Amino acid sequence: MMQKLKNPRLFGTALSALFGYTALSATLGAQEYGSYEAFTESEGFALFAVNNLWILMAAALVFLMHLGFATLETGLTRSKNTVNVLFKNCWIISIGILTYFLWGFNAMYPGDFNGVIALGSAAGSMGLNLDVGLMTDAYADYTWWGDFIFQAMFAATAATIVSGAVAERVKLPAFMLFVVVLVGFAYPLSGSWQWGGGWLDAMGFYDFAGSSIVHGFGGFAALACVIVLGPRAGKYLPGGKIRPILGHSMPLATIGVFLLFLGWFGFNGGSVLSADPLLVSYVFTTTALAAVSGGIAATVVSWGVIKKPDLTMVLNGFLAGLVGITAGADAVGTYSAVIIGLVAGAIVVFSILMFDKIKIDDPVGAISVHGICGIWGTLAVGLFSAQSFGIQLVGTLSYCAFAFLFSLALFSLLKATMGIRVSPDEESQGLDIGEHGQEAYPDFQLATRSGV
Amino acid sequence: MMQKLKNPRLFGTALSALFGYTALSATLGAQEYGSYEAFTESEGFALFAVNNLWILMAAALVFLMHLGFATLETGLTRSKNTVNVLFKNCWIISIGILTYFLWGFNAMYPGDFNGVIALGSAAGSMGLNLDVGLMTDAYADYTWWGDFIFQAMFAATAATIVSGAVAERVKLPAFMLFVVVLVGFAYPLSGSWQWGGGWLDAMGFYDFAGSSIVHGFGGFAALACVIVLGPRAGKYLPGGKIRPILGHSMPLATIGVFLLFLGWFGFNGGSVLSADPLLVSYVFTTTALAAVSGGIAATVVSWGVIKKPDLTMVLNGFLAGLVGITAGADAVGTYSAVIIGLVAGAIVVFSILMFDKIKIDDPVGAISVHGICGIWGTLAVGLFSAQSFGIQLVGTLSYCAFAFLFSLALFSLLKATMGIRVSPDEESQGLDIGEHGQEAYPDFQLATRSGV
Amino acid sequence: MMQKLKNPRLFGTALSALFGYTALSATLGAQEYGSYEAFTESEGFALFAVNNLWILMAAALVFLMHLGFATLETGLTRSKNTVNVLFKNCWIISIGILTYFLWGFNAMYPGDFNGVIALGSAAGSMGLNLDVGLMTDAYADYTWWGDFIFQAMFAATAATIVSGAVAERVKLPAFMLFVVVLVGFAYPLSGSWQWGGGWLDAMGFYDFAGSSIVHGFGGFAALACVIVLGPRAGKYLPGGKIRPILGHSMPLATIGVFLLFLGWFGFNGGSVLSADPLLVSYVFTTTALAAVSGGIAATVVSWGVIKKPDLTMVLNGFLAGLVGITAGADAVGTYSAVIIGLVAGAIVVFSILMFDKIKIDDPVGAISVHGICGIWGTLAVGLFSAQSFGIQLVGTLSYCAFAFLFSLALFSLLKATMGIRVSPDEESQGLDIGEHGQEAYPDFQLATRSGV
Amino acid sequence: MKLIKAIIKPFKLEEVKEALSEIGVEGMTVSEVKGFGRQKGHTEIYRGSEYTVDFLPKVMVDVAVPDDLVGKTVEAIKNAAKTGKIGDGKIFVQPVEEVIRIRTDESGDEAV
Amino acid sequence: MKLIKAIIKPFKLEEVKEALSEIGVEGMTVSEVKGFGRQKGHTEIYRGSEYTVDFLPKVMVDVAVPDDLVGKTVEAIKNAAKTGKIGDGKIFVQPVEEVIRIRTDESGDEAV
Amino acid sequence: MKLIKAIIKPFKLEEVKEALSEIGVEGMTVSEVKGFGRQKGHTEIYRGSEYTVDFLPKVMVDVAVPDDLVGKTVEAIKNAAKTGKIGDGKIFVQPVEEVIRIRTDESGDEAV
Ligand SMILES: Nc1ncnc2c1ncn2[C@@H]1O[C@H](COP(=O)(O)OP(=O)(O)O)[C@@H](O)[C@H]1O
Ligand SMILES: Nc1ncnc2c1ncn2[C@@H]1O[C@H](COP(=O)(O)OP(=O)(O)O)[C@@H](O)[C@H]1O
Ligand SMILES: Nc1ncnc2c1ncn2[C@@H]1O[C@H](COP(=O)(O)OP(=O)(O)O)[C@@H](O)[C@H]1O
Repeated sequence: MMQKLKNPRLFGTALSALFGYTALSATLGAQEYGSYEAFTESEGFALFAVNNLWILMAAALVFLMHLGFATLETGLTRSKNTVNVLFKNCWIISIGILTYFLWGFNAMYPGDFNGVIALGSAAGSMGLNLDVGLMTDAYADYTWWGDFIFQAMFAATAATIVSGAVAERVKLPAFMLFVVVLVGFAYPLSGSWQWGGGWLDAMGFYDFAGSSIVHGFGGFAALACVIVLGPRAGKYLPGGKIRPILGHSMPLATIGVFLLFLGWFGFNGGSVLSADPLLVSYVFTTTALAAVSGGIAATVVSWGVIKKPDLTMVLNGFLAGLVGITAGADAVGTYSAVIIGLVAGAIVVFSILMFDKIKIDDPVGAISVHGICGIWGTLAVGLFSAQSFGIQLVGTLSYCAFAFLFSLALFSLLKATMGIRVSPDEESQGLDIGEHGQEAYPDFQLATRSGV
Repeated sequence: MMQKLKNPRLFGTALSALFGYTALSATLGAQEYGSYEAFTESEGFALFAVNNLWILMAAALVFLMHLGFATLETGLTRSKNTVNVLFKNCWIISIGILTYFLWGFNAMYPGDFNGVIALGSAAGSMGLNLDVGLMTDAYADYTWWGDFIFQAMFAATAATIVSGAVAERVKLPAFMLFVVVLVGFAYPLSGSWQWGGGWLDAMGFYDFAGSSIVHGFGGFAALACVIVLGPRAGKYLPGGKIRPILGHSMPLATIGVFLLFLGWFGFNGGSVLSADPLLVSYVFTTTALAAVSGGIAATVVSWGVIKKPDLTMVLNGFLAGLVGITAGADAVGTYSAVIIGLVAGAIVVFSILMFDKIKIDDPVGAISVHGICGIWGTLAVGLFSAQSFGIQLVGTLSYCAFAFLFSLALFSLLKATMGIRVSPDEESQGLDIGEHGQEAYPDFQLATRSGV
Repeated sequence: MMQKLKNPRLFGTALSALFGYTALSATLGAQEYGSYEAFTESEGFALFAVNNLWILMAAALVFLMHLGFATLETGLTRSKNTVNVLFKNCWIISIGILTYFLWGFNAMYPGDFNGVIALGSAAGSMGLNLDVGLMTDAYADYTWWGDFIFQAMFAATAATIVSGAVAERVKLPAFMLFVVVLVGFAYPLSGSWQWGGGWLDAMGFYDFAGSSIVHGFGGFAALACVIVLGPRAGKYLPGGKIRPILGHSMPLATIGVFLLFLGWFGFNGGSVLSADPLLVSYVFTTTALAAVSGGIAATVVSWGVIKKPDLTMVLNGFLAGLVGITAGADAVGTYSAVIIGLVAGAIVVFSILMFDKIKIDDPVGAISVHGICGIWGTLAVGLFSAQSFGIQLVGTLSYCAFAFLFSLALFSLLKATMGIRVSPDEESQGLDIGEHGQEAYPDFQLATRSGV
Repeated sequence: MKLIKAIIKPFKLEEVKEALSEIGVEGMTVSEVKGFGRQKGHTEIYRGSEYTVDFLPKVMVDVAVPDDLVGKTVEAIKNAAKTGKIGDGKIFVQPVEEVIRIRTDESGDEAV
Repeated sequence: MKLIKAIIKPFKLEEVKEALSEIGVEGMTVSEVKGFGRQKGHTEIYRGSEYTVDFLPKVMVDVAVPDDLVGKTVEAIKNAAKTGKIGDGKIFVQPVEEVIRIRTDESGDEAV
Repeated sequence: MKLIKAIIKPFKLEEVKEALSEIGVEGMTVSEVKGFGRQKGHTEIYRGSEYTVDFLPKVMVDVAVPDDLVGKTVEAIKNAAKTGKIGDGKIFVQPVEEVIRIRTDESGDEAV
């Protein structure tokens, strides 16, 4: 098998020390089966079926996160941009899965490569590579296709994060193109540094389910785009005053966050890459603890600082906790998970306020939630486990810097060529009419919020 | 065991040829256990437990599709008919499950019968039939009850499809009665032709998870009903002009489609009828690829033809891809899945435009999505696998024709007797007030859309 | 192992009599493994992995019920209290999981204790107790952590029920404090009487998944709170007239109920505490049958009594059926499940009307759905299985009385000290502005409903 | 210059707009209002309790016209909005002392 | 004939409607408006930034009455709508030159 | 006392409000309306069929001012609301015979 396991050191941290066992997968190793049928009759088949089933269920849960992102972004933006937000999210999941099929999957998990730039197999590999070994435990604890669909659902996440940050002003075709390149090329490329067994993996970096590889990456891509794009019209008034632009539906935003919370059980739990009872149940526990701790911390901090319990901050707090625990969900203790969540929930409130102060306009708080808390989560593994803090720092900065610079370059290029921002007129009228000629809520009377 | 496996030829197509193995289930065959306890201690029990668990999870996912249908239909109709739409969907799932329990399940999977008309066991069978064999792998890869609940969730789908097409004008009691007969009688009857081992199965027809049996059936039942019922008032103006009637909530419509997409992993994945790692992961892959290809094609085509990227078309495109792949999700290659999805996504846009031109008023596009793409998907199996195109044509036409004629007759009868259409006054005021005396959004001001 | 299995008599009722087998788990018993690794290589590991996976999936489904509760409550209250409703639900799930981690889990499943008052292990146990035995089938059919996360998701449910009943007028800090004590202390305490092997368990009480322990408890806690709190301003007019206060979004309410229905497959199905194919598939079947029967009964009764098919009643009917079947989902026949659901669906309509007549103002019908139908469900086990009716009566009354009296005392204390009700001005302006300084739907024009 | 305020049934707006166009009135301002009058509201039920919806949706059309067009305008609206059933609405004619077009500073009859 | 426009607090509408009924005024047209005046709006916070809601919800009641009823009508509205707190609103009395009931072509005092 | 009704573009409301404050007019009532005029609506597409949105969102500002302030007020609104592009709107000046402040029973110029 050329393909390396995604997280070869998954069992190699705190937990295995505590329980004194080595990886399940390690024992499966290289034996091959003559045919799939032979495999189905082998002793380990039932366990393989469980593991594979869990990967598929996890893929379904991660898929649901895309609905979560879509509704969260919709809820936290204005009604006049709703169709546009939903459309972008439809595009992202579509392109995410398709480009990953055509190129990304093979590029990201390339097995032997120089460790920095993976070019992937020829586009056709997915359709043709029907080697029996890929469907058995000689490959992994799940089939090649189970692997593909789970990873494909992950891939689109990075672009979704950017979507929220650039909402309400980005030109549709430019954004669509950006997504294709980001998800189709930059994400698998940098992902392979760690999950594909590249240079960061070789150095000993640890990022269980992607605090840096997915969230830090997405958050800093978002930051670059927002810098190139500028804030929404009317957000920052002359004289330093900030005029908040209110999200139009708190139920939609809340539905989004609950779905993301749910989906994260698949995101983190599935990253165990087997249904190992101990690990998956442990990861569920740390994930839930960090999420609610994030929510509680954001409640307390926003109440203390802003003087009112701000629902949108609590929602961001949940997500902050989830992003925070993503790097070390299997590697830190349960009390550490609570602390990681609490810190993330506090960080996110201050980060959002800070970005607003420096006029980085991020309607949904994506940069703070995914970027800043992604760094926090990655570093926390260095603080709360045996992992080296220094290596964690190098790893997270590598991802954030790469995403930032890549996006800065690409988005600047798009700005110079096709243009990335809708006209002021269109922005004030709303992108639904401007880009789509559609209304999201034609039956409802909308208030013009210029003071009214 | 009298009961035949649902898809006996499941392993008999492209995949098994590639991997050179025969059906898992085939090897389980006839051995019986003295008691359930004996079975739980048998060697195959863990595998049986996985398989059964997956069928149950798949049933839960298909259940969720009903929420998807409900929100999609709500989003694509006017706010004044919202309560009515939601109420109909509550009714459909209720009646779907109950009639399937009382009669449908036994009628649809009748084992030995004349192959055309299944009358089913006596109503009581479900409650009484507690033969141990039905709970073991002597029956299938899952228990009799697992089988029932999975199939019952499917059953209601056909009626849900009709619901969308007749929305905003159908009289509630007539529709409720129609649903009882369609789901309780016509669907199990025709379903048994194939999945019950009837004449189409004998002929060699292949419809993996129901492009024809469920979707074609529902779509053409919908077409018949719309013909009998007529278009919504004000949709088709004298002089051939079409006045679009706008759906009132794009977020609800989008939530609906994402939930349907998610549920389809259960719809198709569960139709493997076991947790077979290769097949289920493969079906997840083809399902996702076809769905996103449908979305992408609809994006491109609607942008090209209508000149704007129309969100509702993209949403329909996803569903078109999903319906398209349903017949052959386990039997076609991954690139074929992409092509099937692309074609379905293009077809659905043109089909919706075409039906509007011939004044078939279908608020949600159900006829195009389920009916037309159901035919396409069924035929595609003939194009992209070793399956005979001719037999696929016969099969799909049989289902569509039966559903169309049955519904035409039944709905005409209801029209002649109790009446199927609300009064023009009620239609203009909305069915929420007319049929239910309720408002869906009492706090919000609604715009009278007669131009304003 | 100190920890007792949650439902030791799970296999001891109707079903085992029919199938003549004893508990799976019983045979697993006491054997211990030297290390987790040894366990992973043991024969039963694959089955353990399935069972554990199902408990985790069930936990995820029960988590989703919290979104269901949140959207249901949002839909059935006014738009001006939406942020407040959503915020409360975020708090409940957060506190529910955290307090259960710190104290509740160990208090509720205490193993050896005096049977009445469980004080639980020291707060730290969760983080430290990493005994290998707790991760193997020497503990249960799932790991200690799987157990924790599943039970933790349950715990918050009781408070969520109260949330709906006191909505639109309760002071936020008081409610937040109430939740902490109810979920953190009263629920695990009384839960241990049965599920912890306490006095009710010893007496032979049977409550499969918590008709009394969770729903009766929550419903009667809600009743006490509503009595102390009083009705919403303007609900009961002088002269005995009732002025209904309309819920503001029927789609949100419907989404909530469908999600709850879905989640209940985990709530009941997970309470099998293993993936036992027979039991879980059977529980799925009875759960679905009771739910739809409840919906059908509520449709018929509301149409008959109120003269219009009332969507909100149908939604409550589904939930009534679900609460009703919860106590006996594994112990009653399928036809009994239908009858239990039908009766519950009828009861709930009359109960809602009755509570309105005696001026108990419960915006979402929580007292009727969870309290009254919780009692019905518990008693129904005495009617439709071999279980003693008398003991069922004692058990359900114990839970309802305890919850009622505890909440009455606590909420009265809060009333006397910090105050439990917002000012009339705030109530009329809405709690969103009053408690949170936020608007849920700033873009939409809201109708002042004082007649308009 | 007069301001004609017509309160009509919402579904008649399209016809009224066309009737006005035909007589050369090309501008108007419309608002959604609720009317209370001889036409009684309806009684609805929510969770078993009755309530009355007293105020019915109406549309108010404001049209400013030169004095000489008042009769024709009223007539046009009346004919277009009439269904003969209760609740058809009212037309009020009010004096306007000055009219200004903001864009051009024009005033008087040229401004409309 | 006069048109009385009363801008009142929304929750007073019910009482104003009843007060008008009592003096025999049985028709009115109501619209939801936003008012700006001495009564100041409130300051809210969204994600840490403050904003002011300047315009407060009010209801505008338009009632056309014959000249002789004007005094009584104004009095009735005033009494019903008063809370004594800032923001109670205003009543404007405007001339109406003609009133027509669309359904019957009646005009003048009979039309209301 | 006059009632000035200004129909303006919604995003100009803030500026109009400030312009009025500057000349000492501290009260106004605002409603959301739809306007039809020379400024044409836009054509949209839904599922392949075209439709026209004829009525464009406008804001109507009602300000009652003493007679001597009318000129200044009209001027202030006009300047603040002007963009020079079609659809800027109109200002109507109407007579008001009486004004009452509900809270205090004050009437006439003191009431506004
Ligand atoms: N006195 C009035 N002042 C203002 N508006 C009125 C008055 N009377 C009626 N209206 C408006 O006219 C509408 C129709 O009046 P109504 O009495 O119901 O029927 P009709 O116009 O057929 O006499 C009412 O809904 C209300 O909006
Ligand atoms: N000059 C004005 N023209 C039009 N409407 C006004 C004027 N002044 C006040 N209003 C309306 O009356 C309402 C109440 O006025 P306000 O000054 O707040 O309190 P009060 O009526 O107690 O003096 C305002 O919200 C506004 O709708
Ligand atoms: N005759 C009229 N009566 C009432 N309102 C009018 C009239 N003409 C125009 N309006 C209002 O003024 C707005 C602007 O008018 P329009 O003709 O589009 O542009 P402009 O004000 O630049 O001439 C319209 O949208 C409408 O609300």
